[in-house]
Amino acid sequence: MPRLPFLPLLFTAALVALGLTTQALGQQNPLAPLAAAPAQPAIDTGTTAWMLTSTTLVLLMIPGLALFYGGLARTKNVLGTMMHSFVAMAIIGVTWVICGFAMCFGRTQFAGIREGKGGLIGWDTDLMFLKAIDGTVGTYGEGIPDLVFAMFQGKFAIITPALIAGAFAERVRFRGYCVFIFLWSLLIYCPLCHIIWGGGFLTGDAIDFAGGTVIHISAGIAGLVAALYLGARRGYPRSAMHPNNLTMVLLGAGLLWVGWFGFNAGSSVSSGLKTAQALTSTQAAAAAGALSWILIEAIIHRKASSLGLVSGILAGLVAITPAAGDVAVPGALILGALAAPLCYTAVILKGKLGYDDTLDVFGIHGVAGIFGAIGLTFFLRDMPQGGLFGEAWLTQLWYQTEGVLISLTYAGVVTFILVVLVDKTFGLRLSDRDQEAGMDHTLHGEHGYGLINIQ
Amino acid sequence: MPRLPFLPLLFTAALVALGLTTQALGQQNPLAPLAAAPAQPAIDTGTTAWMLTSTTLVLLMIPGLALFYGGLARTKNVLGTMMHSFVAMAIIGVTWVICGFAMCFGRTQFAGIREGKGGLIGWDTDLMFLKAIDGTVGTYGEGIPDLVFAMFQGKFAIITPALIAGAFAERVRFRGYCVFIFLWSLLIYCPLCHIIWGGGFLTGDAIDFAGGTVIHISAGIAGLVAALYLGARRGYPRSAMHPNNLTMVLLGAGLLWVGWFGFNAGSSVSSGLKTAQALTSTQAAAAAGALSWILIEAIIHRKASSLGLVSGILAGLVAITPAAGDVAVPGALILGALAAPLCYTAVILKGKLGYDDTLDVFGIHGVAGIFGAIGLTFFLRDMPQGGLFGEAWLTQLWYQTEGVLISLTYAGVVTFILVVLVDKTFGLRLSDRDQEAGMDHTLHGEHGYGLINIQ
Amino acid sequence: MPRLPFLPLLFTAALVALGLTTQALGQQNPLAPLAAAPAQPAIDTGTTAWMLTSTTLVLLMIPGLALFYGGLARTKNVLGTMMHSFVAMAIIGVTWVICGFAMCFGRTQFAGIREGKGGLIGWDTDLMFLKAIDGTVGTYGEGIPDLVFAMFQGKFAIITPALIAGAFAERVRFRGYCVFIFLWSLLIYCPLCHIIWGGGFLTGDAIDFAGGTVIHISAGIAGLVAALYLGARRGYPRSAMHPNNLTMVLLGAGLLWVGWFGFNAGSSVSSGLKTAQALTSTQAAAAAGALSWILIEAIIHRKASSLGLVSGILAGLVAITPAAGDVAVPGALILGALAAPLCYTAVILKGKLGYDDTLDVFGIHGVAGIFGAIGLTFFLRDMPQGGLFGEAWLTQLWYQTEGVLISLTYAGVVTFILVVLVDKTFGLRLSDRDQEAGMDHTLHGEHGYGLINIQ
Amino acid sequence: MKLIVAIIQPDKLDEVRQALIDANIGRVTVSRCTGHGRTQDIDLYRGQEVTPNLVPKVRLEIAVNDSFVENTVKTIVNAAQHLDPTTSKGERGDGKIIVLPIEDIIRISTGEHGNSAV
Amino acid sequence: MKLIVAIIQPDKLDEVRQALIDANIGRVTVSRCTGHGRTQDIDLYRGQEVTPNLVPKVRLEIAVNDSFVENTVKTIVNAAQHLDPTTSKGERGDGKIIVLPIEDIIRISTGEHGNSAV
Amino acid sequence: MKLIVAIIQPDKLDEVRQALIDANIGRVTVSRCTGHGRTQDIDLYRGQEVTPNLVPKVRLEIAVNDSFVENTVKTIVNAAQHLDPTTSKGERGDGKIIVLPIEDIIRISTGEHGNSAV
Ligand SMILES: Nc1ncnc2c1ncn2[C@@H]1O[C@H](COP(=O)(O)OP(=O)(O)O)[C@@H](O)[C@H]1O
Ligand SMILES: Nc1ncnc2c1ncn2[C@@H]1O[C@H](COP(=O)(O)OP(=O)(O)O)[C@@H](O)[C@H]1O
Ligand SMILES: Nc1ncnc2c1ncn2[C@@H]1O[C@H](COP(=O)(O)OP(=O)(O)O)[C@@H](O)[C@H]1O
Repeated sequence: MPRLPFLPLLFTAALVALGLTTQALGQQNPLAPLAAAPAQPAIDTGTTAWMLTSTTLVLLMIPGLALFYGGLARTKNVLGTMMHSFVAMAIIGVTWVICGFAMCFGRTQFAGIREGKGGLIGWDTDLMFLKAIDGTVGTYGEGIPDLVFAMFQGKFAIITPALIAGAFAERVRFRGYCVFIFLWSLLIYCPLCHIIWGGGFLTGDAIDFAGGTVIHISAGIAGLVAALYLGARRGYPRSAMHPNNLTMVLLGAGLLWVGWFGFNAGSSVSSGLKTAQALTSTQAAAAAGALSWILIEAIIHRKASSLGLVSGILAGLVAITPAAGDVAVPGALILGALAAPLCYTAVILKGKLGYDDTLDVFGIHGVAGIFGAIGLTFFLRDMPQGGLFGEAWLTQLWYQTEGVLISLTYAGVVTFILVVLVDKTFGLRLSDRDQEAGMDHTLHGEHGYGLINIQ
Repeated sequence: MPRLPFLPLLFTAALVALGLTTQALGQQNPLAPLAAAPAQPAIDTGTTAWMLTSTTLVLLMIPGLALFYGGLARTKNVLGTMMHSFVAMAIIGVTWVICGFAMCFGRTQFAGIREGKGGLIGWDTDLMFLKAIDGTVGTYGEGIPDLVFAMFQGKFAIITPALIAGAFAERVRFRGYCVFIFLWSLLIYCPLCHIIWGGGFLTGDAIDFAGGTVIHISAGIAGLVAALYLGARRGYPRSAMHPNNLTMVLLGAGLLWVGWFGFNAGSSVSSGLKTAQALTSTQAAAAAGALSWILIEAIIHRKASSLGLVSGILAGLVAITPAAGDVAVPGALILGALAAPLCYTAVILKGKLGYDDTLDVFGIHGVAGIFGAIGLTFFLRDMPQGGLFGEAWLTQLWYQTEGVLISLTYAGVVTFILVVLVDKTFGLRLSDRDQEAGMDHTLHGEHGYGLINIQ
Repeated sequence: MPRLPFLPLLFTAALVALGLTTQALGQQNPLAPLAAAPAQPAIDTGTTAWMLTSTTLVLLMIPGLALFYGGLARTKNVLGTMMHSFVAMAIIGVTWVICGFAMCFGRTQFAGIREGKGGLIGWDTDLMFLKAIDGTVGTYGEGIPDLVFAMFQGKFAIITPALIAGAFAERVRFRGYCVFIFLWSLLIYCPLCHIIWGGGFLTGDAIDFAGGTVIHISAGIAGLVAALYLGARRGYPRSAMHPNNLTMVLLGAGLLWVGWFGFNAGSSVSSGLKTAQALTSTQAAAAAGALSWILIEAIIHRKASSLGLVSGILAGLVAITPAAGDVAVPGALILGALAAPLCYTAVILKGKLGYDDTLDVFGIHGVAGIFGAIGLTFFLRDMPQGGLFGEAWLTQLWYQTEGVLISLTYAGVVTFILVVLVDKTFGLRLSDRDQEAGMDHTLHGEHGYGLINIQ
Repeated sequence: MKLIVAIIQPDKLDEVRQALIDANIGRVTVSRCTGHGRTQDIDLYRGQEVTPNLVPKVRLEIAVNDSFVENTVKTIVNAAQHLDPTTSKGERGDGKIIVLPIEDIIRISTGEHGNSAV
Repeated sequence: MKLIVAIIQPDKLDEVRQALIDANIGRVTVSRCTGHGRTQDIDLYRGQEVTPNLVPKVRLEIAVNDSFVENTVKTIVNAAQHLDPTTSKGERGDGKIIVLPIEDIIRISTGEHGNSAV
Repeated sequence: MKLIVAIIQPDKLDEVRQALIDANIGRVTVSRCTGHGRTQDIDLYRGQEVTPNLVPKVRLEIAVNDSFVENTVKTIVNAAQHLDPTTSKGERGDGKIIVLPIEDIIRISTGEHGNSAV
């Protein structure tokens, strides 16, 4: 720690230097003047208010996810597992403003894979550090400052890699994990996001209201691939591994549900009818999912577990995500109600196949995501010309399937490469001995619950 | 589990079938076209934004309540108790969109009990699945999509039965409980809600800004009745029963306070002056309640307990609920400050009378609710013509009392019938042996805190 | 408890009496009529919605802080520590509406210390009980009811004293603490708030977007002074004192981050560009702070602790608070990234100096606050005429320093007087024996976790 | 003097303590433990049945004078059995009682020791 | 060799450990327990006073060679008493010390056993 | 009959239990404890290294018939050591095993006692 005392000294220096650079850079910012200029579109304070709120709600999902995953881990791994979500806030939080946003919503590159369609990835040097949109309004959503949109989208970019973590929880090294999500976010999330939302070649075709394809399917498959490559936790499945704190899991699920309102309703990038419809179907699907899961458990085991209930909530929420704004209540109820048994089966199958997708990221996010993305076509509020099984409908069905397949293959393949790469270089799998001792102590030098010891 | 593998197969079938039906139903939806039509009233994005936020905040109260109740239960019942709140989200979440809303806010039925007044319950087949309001705006609140109002109200419908659960916590069977709240919501909540808010025969007379009568009084009395019928928990009061986790209780109370802002301020169904006034009085009353409760404890026991503080918060919040938008700061402070000692006395009395209202649902929600509903008349911002004790005032006082009495008797009587019914048919009271073993294990096959065991 | 049974009787009496008085007072309220009058400025529902939301989000920070501090305390003090935050809600919640707001935002008093500048404290008898603004709009922010502004500001007044508590956690008597924060809020917070925001002699000069100077610096120095005066906890630093529940700390940090969006973005008292910019820089700085803290730990200890991560988040958030709306992304990243090592050093130094600022209130809030308040000048979005090191800039730099110094000296000195006073009169330091037994049991008659005992 | 260590099912704790008090054996030390014997206790995890390796139990320690031993043991056995009406026996998992010899007991408050300190 | 089991008040843990270390008895095993003796410890629950049936205690286990027994016991007794100045005695609830005979001790790290392993 | 009390490192619990089962010693009671010996286990607290006074450990209790004692002890020692390849010894902190004499064992479910009840 000798280097510490010097820090303060370095500061003034650093500050001045950095201050000057930033200012310098600021100068040549072409759009900066706009910030002041009244020329630009008027702001709709209402829509802005809701988008700000949504952004906050989605941020709330990160601690929510941390609790959800953390509570399911074993006592010795609770902090390590929660860290997986929190560190995503730190890493992606930084990369997103630096270049992530530019890669997702910048001018589309490599266009022309399909005539008249966009390309594979976005880019705009001016968008680095969100400089170009620092003062602009209405580019990405009517009446809202572009920064709000950037922040809202940023939360999605943060939560997606955090979701993956559940698949290889309790057996991954922290350093490797950090490198992994950093790369994953740039190499997988950004392209997918651009392709489907940001002007890429599927934008406008595949319906993905709030990220079933971009977020849940990609995270699900990534988790599966990583879990398979890393292999099972030490002692799995021989020794039973108990959730260390189910109350935490329930709270986490509650926060996720709450945040999901921002997630789905916010994706309308408005504060009106679509927003209301998205929120309604989200609520309906979540409730239906929960109900149908506990019913299944009640039938099969004559018991309804709390973990089952919240798994049902999640299944419902994931299934409705791509559909939120586009299906009415009945559709939402059905999608939610059917997603639960589907995920239930997936989880049971996992058990039979014997691989260790620790917290069922694929079993829930992957499966429900795929189901939602394709199932939504059956319940569209505005059925394409010709109705169910009409031509237009079939095209739509194909678009959906295409989106799913592309997301599955692209995310699957690249994830595999990444996992191998990171494991060989930085090391991803945690040694058996460290697994025994627990991540909290070996990786973070902490213990989650001081309270269960005397001091 | 043989039936499981077949599930996937059933799906495509199910989807197609259901898809077709929904579409078919969709056709004959008279109002559907409206969805697109520009004819309808303009949306106020600001008000919509706040109502969406309020809806989300009230949803946050469910996990809040789960933590509050769960933390007060014993370790072996923590999950079972939390499930009472969560399963309400699942059950009522579904029934509400199917028929609950229609029963509360549909065209009033059996009108004419009082000349010129509405009836006992609402109904509108078109409102089932919220079909009729899927695309409409401004019917229930100026400038907001009707779905938002439906969702906001839905949260109230969810939390009310969940409140009751506290009264018979730790000794009720899960299955019976589910059936109970399902019926309770349809047979008690919906009529009351319609009578006082939805156009029923008291609508417009009794002041109930955010649900003192509809929600807290009805839940309070229902809890009392159920608790009396089911009898005390095994070992009560002989063996002391400790809250398993007071930190959870505090967090729960915090979330409840936060959510209550949506609950009360949202009830103005606007985003303006009334909203601000409601939020202000809510804040003032909660603080005053908390303060006065710990002062009492300090005087009597020379100690101020954290449970006391949060009980005071709750007392204050409940008392202000019916009054929120209609009393100014001084009134709010007084109502909150007086509610605490009143509830305090009620809890002590319970102890003396020896019945087992486990978490004091009546002692807090019932008592404070009644006090608020009647007490508010003394502090109305817009005093009726003639001021305090004037004629108009006395009429108002009578209206309030009437509302309280109706809610007490109706909810009380019907609850009793329900409890007996459910107990005889599905079984409501948990056997002594299962109580000993704990709800978590016997009913849900889980343990709340894996962490206190070794694995 | 003989006095209890009488309570109910006292009520009707009390109600009538109080009812009459309030009404009487209400009469002579000059502004009350305004409430109805249409003359007043129109309400912007969007801005109002966001300000209501912000108010709610800042309220969420109180339980967040309670969890954060509570989790870091030892098991026997967890409730006592959480109570420090909760009781602030109760006490300041009441005083604020009675007189706090009047003292901060009332007509400025003792003006003329500086020509053309405001005075030291505000006052307006009409503002007591927020009477004068009960129905007014737009006085403090365009298009929003004044009550909303009052409530938003009230939350700041609540959280500031709660922050201090961390400095002398685990060794302070509850009664003394209550008196202390009551006086502190009136004698220190209100004047500072008025001086810098409410029209006092620094208003308009020093940039303090969301309260770096008013809140974090004053709380930080107050904590330091109190900690030094009260001395270390029994056994510190000899026996290691473990956080009782780090999962609680993480959740708390999560809620703080979420709430901080309301805290900073809400401080723009609008729902537009500034709001978006504030939210963006908040997000960026928090992420940067977290990242840089764990990098430092990784370098020095080859481990990254979860407490380190959240400390980094806090450091970043505090540093950006005074700057939120006024610096762009690069500046935010830099401020956050530099705040972490600075606080890190401060914490290490504390260890070396050996004083017991239990939860590093000064080390984090004080240090990061000072750094932010001064550092922001280097990254201003709208550089004063002449740019960095220009004359205008230097003046600004001086204003900032002045604000910091005034806040440090004023808060420091008065706090010292207060602490001595309260300690001598009511008693502030907890006796060694009570420290051994734990605050929860001795002061509150409770135990945080029933679950770790058998019953 | 003997130290009687009894490992019982958590749900029987109240009954056992009551029984002991009735047999005026007031003093006892209780602690959580998890045990492995023949007990079965199945948990659910996302629809799968899981059999934990260790089952929660409660551990009682009672120091008594020799004359009390037999009575204490009998009391515990009776109270701790999940009596199965058919076979008048308890269930598996009902637990064990272990009796250990004590050399001396000291009451901290007074410092006195031996039988009187029990 | 003897196993000294001491049940003390939680708030005395630090003092007792310090005292033991000073009497260079470094090795000890500590665990939570809840006990029932004559202790009174009243809790508040919504304004009512509640007397828990079981009170939190701490349990120390110390294996020592015979020569150390007396000294260890004395150390604990002195450190664990909530001394009441008037009567130079401790309080009720201060706890108990139970001394058990040990047949053998094995140090896992080395496998050595007997006195040297203590 | 003897009561074997073993204090081991938490991370070895699974291995030890497996080893015991393989040596068909199925019945065991486990509980958490924190211990103080020569173990070192450093924590981080806001960038400072902290050495806790007590380290988490796990406590096993196994009642066995005399004939089993030696075998049981050997099994535990082997399984509980963090073997250091160079010196074929375990680490500090690996723990202790204490053997206590038992006077009698009673199986609650049946009431039978003595060796058959172990
Ligand atoms: N020999 C033993 N040594 C240690 N603990 C034991 C032993 N036998 C039983 N136990 C404890 O008693 C609990 C109940 O055991 P149980 O299954 O009733 O024993 P049995 O199978 O002999 O009836 C077990 O979980 C274990 O904790
Ligand atoms: N005979 C006993 N057997 C087991 N534990 C005991 C016994 N006597 C005392 N204890 C333990 O010691 C703790 C303190 O007991 P205490 O009330 O001081 O005993 P006494 O009343 O004999 O002074 C009790 O809570 C209990 O846990
Ligand atoms: N004499 C003893 N009495 C009680 N517990 C002991 C004793 N010796 C060791 N232990 C327990 O065993 C654990 C591991 O001890 P360890 O450091 O391996 O002992 P040693 O230093 O003799 O190898 C300690 O943390 C403590 O809990």
